[in-house]
Amino acid sequence: MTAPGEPLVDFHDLKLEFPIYGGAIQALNGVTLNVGQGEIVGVVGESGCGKSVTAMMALRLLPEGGYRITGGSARIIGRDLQAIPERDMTAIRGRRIAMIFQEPQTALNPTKKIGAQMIQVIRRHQDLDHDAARKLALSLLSQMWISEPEHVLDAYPFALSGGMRQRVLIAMAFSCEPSLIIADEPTTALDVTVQKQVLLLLRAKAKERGVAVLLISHDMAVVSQLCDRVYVMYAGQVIESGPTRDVITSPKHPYTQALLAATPQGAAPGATLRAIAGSLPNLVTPPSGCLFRERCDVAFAACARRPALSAIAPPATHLSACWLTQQHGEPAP
Amino acid sequence: MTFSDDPTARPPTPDEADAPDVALSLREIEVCFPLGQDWRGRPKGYVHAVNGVTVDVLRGETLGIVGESGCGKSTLAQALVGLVPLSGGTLKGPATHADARRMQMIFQDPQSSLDPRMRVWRIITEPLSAQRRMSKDELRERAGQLAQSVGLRPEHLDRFAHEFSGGQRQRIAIARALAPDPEVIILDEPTSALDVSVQAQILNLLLQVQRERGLTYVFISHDVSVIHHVAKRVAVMYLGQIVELGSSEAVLAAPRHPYTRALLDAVPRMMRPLESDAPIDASELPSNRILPSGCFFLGRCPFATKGCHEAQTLRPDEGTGEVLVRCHRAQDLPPLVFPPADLPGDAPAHNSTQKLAQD
Amino acid sequence: MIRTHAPSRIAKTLEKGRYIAFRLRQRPLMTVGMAIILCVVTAAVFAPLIAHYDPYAINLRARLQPPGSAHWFGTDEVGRDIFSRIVYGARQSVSIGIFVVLIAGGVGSTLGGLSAMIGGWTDTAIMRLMDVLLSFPSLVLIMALAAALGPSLLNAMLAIAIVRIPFYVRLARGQTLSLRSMDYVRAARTFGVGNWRILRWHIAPNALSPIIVQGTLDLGGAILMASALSFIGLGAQQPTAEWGAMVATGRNFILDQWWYSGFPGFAILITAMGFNLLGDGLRDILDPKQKERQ
Amino acid sequence: MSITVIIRKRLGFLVLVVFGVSVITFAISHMIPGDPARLMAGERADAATVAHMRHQLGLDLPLYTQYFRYAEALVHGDLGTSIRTHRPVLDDIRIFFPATLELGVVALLFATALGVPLGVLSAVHKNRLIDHISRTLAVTGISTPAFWLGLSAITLFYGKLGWLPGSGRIATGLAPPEHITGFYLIDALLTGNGAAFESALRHIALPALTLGFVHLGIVARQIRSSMLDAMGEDYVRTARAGGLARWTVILNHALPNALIPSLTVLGLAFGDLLYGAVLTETVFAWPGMGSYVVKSIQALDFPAVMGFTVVVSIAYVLVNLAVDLLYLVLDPRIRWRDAS
Amino acid sequence: VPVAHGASDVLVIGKAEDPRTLDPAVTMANNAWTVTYPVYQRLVRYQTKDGKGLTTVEGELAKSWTVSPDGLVWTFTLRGGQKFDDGTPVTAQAVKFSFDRLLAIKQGPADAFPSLVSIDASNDTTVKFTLSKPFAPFLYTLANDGAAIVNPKIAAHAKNGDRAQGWLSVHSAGSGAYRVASWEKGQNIVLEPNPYYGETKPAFSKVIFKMIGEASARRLQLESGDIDIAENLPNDQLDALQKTPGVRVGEYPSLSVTYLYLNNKKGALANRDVREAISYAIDYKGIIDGILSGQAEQMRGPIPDGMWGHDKTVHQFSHDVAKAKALLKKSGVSVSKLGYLYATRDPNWEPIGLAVQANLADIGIKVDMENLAYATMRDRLGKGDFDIAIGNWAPDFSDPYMYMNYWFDSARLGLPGNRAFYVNPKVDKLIRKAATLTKQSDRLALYQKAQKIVVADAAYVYLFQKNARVAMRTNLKGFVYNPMLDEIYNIATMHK
Ligand SMILES: Nc1ncnc2c1ncn2[C@@H]1O[C@H](COP(=O)(O)OP(=O)(O)OP(=O)(O)O)[C@@H](O)[C@H]1O
Ligand SMILES: Nc1ncnc2c1ncn2[C@@H]1O[C@H](COP(=O)(O)OP(=O)(O)OP(=O)(O)O)[C@@H](O)[C@H]1O
Ligand SMILES: [Mg+2]
Ligand SMILES: [Mg+2]
Ligand code: NI
Repeated sequence: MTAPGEPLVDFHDLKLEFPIYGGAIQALNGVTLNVGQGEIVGVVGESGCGKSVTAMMALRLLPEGGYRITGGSARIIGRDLQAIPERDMTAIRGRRIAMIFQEPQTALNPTKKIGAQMIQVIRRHQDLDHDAARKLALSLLSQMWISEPEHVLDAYPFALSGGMRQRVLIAMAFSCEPSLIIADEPTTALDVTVQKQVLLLLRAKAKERGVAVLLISHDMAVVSQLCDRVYVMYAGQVIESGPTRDVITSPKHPYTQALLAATPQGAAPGATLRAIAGSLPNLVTPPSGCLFRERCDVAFAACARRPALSAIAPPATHLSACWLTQQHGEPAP
Repeated sequence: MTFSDDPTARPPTPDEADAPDVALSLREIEVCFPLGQDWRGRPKGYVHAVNGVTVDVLRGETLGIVGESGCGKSTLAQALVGLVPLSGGTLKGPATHADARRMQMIFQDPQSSLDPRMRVWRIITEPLSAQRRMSKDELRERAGQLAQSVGLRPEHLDRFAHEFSGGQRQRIAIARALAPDPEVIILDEPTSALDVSVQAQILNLLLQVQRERGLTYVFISHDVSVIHHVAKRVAVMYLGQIVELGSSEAVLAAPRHPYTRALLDAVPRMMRPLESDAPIDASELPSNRILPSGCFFLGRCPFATKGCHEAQTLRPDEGTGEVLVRCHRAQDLPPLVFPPADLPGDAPAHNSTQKLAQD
Repeated sequence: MIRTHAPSRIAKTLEKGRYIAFRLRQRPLMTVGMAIILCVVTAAVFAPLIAHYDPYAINLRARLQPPGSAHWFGTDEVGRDIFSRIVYGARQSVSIGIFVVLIAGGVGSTLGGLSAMIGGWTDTAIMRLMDVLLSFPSLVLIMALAAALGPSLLNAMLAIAIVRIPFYVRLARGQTLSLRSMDYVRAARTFGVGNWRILRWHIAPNALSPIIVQGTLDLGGAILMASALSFIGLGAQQPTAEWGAMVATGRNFILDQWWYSGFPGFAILITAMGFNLLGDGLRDILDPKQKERQ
Repeated sequence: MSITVIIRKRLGFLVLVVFGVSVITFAISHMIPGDPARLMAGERADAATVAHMRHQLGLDLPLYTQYFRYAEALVHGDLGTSIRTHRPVLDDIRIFFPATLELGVVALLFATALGVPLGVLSAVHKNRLIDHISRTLAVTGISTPAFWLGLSAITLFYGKLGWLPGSGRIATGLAPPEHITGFYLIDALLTGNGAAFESALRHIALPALTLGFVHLGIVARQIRSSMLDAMGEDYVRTARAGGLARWTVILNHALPNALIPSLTVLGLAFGDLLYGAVLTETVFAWPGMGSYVVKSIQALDFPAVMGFTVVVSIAYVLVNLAVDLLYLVLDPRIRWRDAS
Repeated sequence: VPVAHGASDVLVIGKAEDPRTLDPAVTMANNAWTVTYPVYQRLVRYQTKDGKGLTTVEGELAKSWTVSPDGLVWTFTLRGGQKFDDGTPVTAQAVKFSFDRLLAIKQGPADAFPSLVSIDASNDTTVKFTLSKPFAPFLYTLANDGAAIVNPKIAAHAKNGDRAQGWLSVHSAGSGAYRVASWEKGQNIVLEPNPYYGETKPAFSKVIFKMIGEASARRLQLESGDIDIAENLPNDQLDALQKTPGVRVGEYPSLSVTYLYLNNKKGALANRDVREAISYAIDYKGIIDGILSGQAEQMRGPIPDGMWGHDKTVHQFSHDVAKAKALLKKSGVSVSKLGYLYATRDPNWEPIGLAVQANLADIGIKVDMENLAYATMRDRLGKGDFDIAIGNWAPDFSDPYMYMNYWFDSARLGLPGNRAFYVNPKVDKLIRKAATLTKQSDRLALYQKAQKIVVADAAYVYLFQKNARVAMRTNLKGFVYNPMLDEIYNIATMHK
């Protein structure tokens, strides 16, 4: 059991790569991230910056043998992630930490009824007979504001709309009363109207049951609306983190700033947007030093070394990985 | 510019396409797809994707189209360029005649819209070589010019599409669309597949070439802020119909149609806490197999009353008259106003960094 | 971001070679397959240099010799050297395979592509015809055709090719249909590119790889089928050195002269395996679903 | 509702196939050199006898009339009289078809029982040693000339080792079980004839293994590739994230979905089995349709060959119907699509 | 437990394939005769003396017979006491019924009775045959399988006027020692004793013909004792079997010959010199030693050794390449390519073809081998659409007529017998005359004269008459080989 106050997920400067021909995709280049009990924490970043890898790593769902951890540490519910035997891991998945995926179209087995899939997961972790599990599934569905839960239980996934499926997945995630739910872009595939419903639902349930949520999104606005704290990732590194309001209203890392400035939201119609030049670095040969250096318009000599994520100013809630925000323009010890 | 190269075409009547500033005139456009086949080869039913769209696209403007997934935006776009046949209505205007150069399209997915086995210069000049014979040198030269105008370098011309990032690929697609010197470009979610940082580059580029060439855009997106940024006028679509049409300032700041209101209300806004006061409504876009008889939005509308069982027409909003709304109660609804922007347009200045960078 | 300074051509070629070597090391089975095919093709091309006996010279005094230093694989019932016949037989097998695949693949893919592009009644008619062909017992069709046209290797090959056509028609049609809805094909349509040109420029090159995979796999299948035909006497005729025919005559000697049918049978097995392994490997590499993520 | 739709569709297809197949066979039969009348009348018969015979067989009529006569008889379930055996073709087929079907079913059972686990293992251990071994086995199966394998198997298991009988369906002198289904194994079980069952099982072993070995490869290869696809699907990840054990996920989630695309291949493979039986049966003296049709073709026995092709293509269509119905069971998406 | 294995009252014979039909009025195949011959009786049968089968005949159903001086009327008196397998006695009416049926069906077996016009049964034991013109071998033809006497009751099984052909094709209705008990198609035919058989009760309570397609499998089963006799084994297998304990390979000079048809009416082969050149080019000894393990004898003229009419003085071709070349040159015809037509029905045909190919290559003639299904091959033979083809010939009755009149009569061009399409009016006259005379010495003279002419014309290439080789278990006793009865076993008098 997790000691009170101990983070459910605690990654420190985690580095991870996928070996490929002639090298490795350095997917994570220093992820420092933690989620405390009952918190709603967001991770934002552009496509390919390692958000899903981080999420998958938290449940160790990455292809076995297909990746290497090259640095840092990773703990979940107080245990060293790498040391947990696979048996225990399956007991943790779904029970202690549950996950919701991006594509509700494909995240459910198309040839099994919703009920069967839910019941299977429920009975995996709870000592319930089939009927009791079904009852639980029913009540979970009705808590998801689904008006005909019986009907949904007996339906196949393809017979439901995307929003409905995502609600089923959320119900499944809540089914075993986990301490943490990792939601990897749960609404990206949905329309804004449906997205709003799903997000509201997720938040309401989480608050109601004191479940922590790690919400992954590429949409700054979504994260800003929902999360207490936020992590901004770039090229596999957490480059800024802090309370949402601080990060959004006074971003410190040049990347976060540029990202916020690049959104048309808030820009004058028709005006030239402040685009970030270039594109994401190739993760097989990431730039040495600061990962954002090549695209940064304020890069300078010190950027040839990679800055660590460190506090900008006390009380050390707002952190950034940029030499400019660090006290002396020198790498921290 | 003349409107009709086609001698058999009926001379345009003044009230329709003849107005000199109209690039495209859509009248009651309908598109249905046959669904399945019974044993005699007759369709079992129809998907009513577009159900009577009437709008004029003015020369040089950007008409934005928003709406939720499946409401028929892409189908409309494809109908405009002739990729799917119209089941009803007429499409007129200088850009609609046999000469395919007049209207070009840019697709959402820059990956699949470029042939993976063609070199970039071939891709860019494909519309030209399809029109008439041109020597390889001529084509390459044209490709070079076009590439430059979208920010590609000459050495890129001999590569294949998969060697580029998403943003670069979209640049190639834009260059290709520009090749035949079109008047109108239909953009079907051109930046949806791109990251925010790259989206900005592409939006800038699109606006820049529009200015340079006086292009007319029909810009489809589900992202209200993108539409707000690029389009002067916006059409909101629902179930294959336009439910609200007007200047984007007016429509996006103070939506009148209940659907537009719901849509805009749901758009995530920076640092605006998610409101959960409105009752959670689980309904989604109704099936377009069998169209509802009255107002299409009836089933989901929180303001529905008796009159809503009748089919609605697109009528000028009584207040200002410049916005068209497909709702007879538009005036009766409580006002809903969104501030133009939630955050200052520019990110906070980063003065200290500027200084340091110059060291 | 793409690299701005292209590496020199030599370096590029070297890099490519190293990459291919890497991929092959990752797929040992495919490498084995390629090695086998290389051997078979070499045998076929340089048969006169490899075989030290005339494969057709009969020597009734040296009948049914067991494998030994004079005759590596022994001799057959009229004293011909089996090793030489197997080496020459590679010519038959390889050319049968290539012929069948070229004919079936060429005709089938063209038909399938056209069928999908034209659509409507033509499409229905072609596909129904193919359905009928598919449900036709293939071996009977082959045997009947061979009987009708007279037994000969050419007729057997033609018959096999005809039987294989529906597979390519289906494959090419499916490919065309899916490519036809790709955005780049739709884009081409908006430029006013016609059906033919779309077929030639966009669809043919992109549909090629699955067809090539199918073709490679079929090479093995065609060799097997042709040998089966020869086995029942409808394929290659004496004295042609053809593996299936050798197994067929060798079957009467299998109890005492195992080498007679043993070696040609093994040759068929190995060759078919070579093409199958290569085809499997190619499919893995070209299958977009199984492509490694970059 | 949707079952009837599928059945109606397949039956319509059946009519088309039987028509097409009979036309093609008819055409080919008449292209083949060789005079059935002469064959029927005997080698040394004089011209008048042959002419008489030709008239009797209706061979002097125009081709299309001949076809119509054939088709008319076909509709009434009459496949004509065999030139070779002088018996109604249908009677011959009734004797030989169950033997082939029995061989095919046993071979397919063997191929599936071994091929599916092999394919699954292969996919689960992709690019590991197990994968290489099972793929080699699969490719060997696909690449082995069945006739050669059969010959070698007889030589080894019957000739050298004496473990299994080398030919026939049942021991000489042992009366076959009473004809109920025509499947010796089933009939022996139904009549409680233990000796016949054992003998029939021993006799079917070698040919079925030979025939099955080839298809084992096809099955394993197909299962491997669809398993790989299925295991990459999101729902597998969902199941794992739900805490299900690895093999539960593989067998309970991935495999059923992987079986769906494999079904078509299995259906085709079964069709192939029926034709592939031709070679195996020849080698093993298995008294089935395969040896029957080979002999019929060699004897230019057109009615028999036509009867065979028509019956086998009907069987093919029926197998496909079965596959369609199985799809219906396995893949709810189809049920749903048809229902709405 | 399988019954057959080693049981002393069961005989198992391994055959290559099912007979097509068991109707004696239809079948012409030795493969079927194996079954039908012991099942039926005939008026006369071949004699056996000192355990050796002779080509002369003795009465079987007939006690005695007379022939009218003009040779046109044959009168037989039946022995009586013989019964069909349902107990019906064999009467003169049954004989008449059988022959009427045979003539009406008019298939292969009827060919042996070209001039038979009527059969009369004046009483139960007397039957009279009337011929339209004298036919010397008539008596011998009555020992043929086709002359079997069938039970008239089968008429009840007739369907659509087929004279019970359908029924009889899978059943038997004879008065022989055995009757057909069952036939599992493609598997086996089981014979059981005829309970009403009029002579010594046979030793086997069951005779099983087992169909084993693969020669090697047949041999294996013989070796293991699963079967007692294995038919149709290739020479090399028989050589190997000779060394197998428990198996005996009997070798008997037979009247079955293998020869090449040279198409006398086509192309270069129409030239006598070319045909002669070819006859000289063939390496007879090489073929016999190399392909037949020496188990054959080169032919000398068309009539084989062992058949009366064989002429020790007629010219025998030898392997003489020089002479062949000279003849070819003399002919003035240029022959570049000839086809060799064969089927896989006889495993020797292919290696012989290869030898012929090699031999003719020596004199500059290229030979293309064409392997056809036997039925197709016969069709081509019938149409004369070939250059060289190979064939085996075995006599249906023991008379030189079987060779001379079939092979050379221009009225039998093609399949009926003259497969070389040889036309020579002089020969026609000689052999037709010989067929009608009743005195053997007169006939001999005519046949010898004709033989000289046809050998000089090199109409065929006379390869060899081969030994019949029968492989059986050593514990099987009492087998008598008769050169007239190839593939037919005296199962009624054998025992273990
Ligand atoms: N199994 C894997 N093998 C190899 N590379 C991988 C694997 N999974 C992820 N990657 C790589 O790791 C990087 C990070 O991927 P990730 O999926 O975490 O991005 P993301 O931030 O979730 O992006 P998106 O917003 O597109 O979901 C990418 O470059 C990706 O190609
Ligand atoms: N070729 C087609 N055949 C049948 N139905 C189609 C076809 N194309 C589109 N549709 C249907 O038409 C409707 C409108 O589709 P369309 O792609 O135009 O929507 P959209 O507004 O572009 O949605 P999105 O935002 O998801 O791109 C949908 O219900 C879709 O299923
Ligand atoms: Mg992701
Ligand atoms: Mg769309
Ligand atoms: Ni920096």
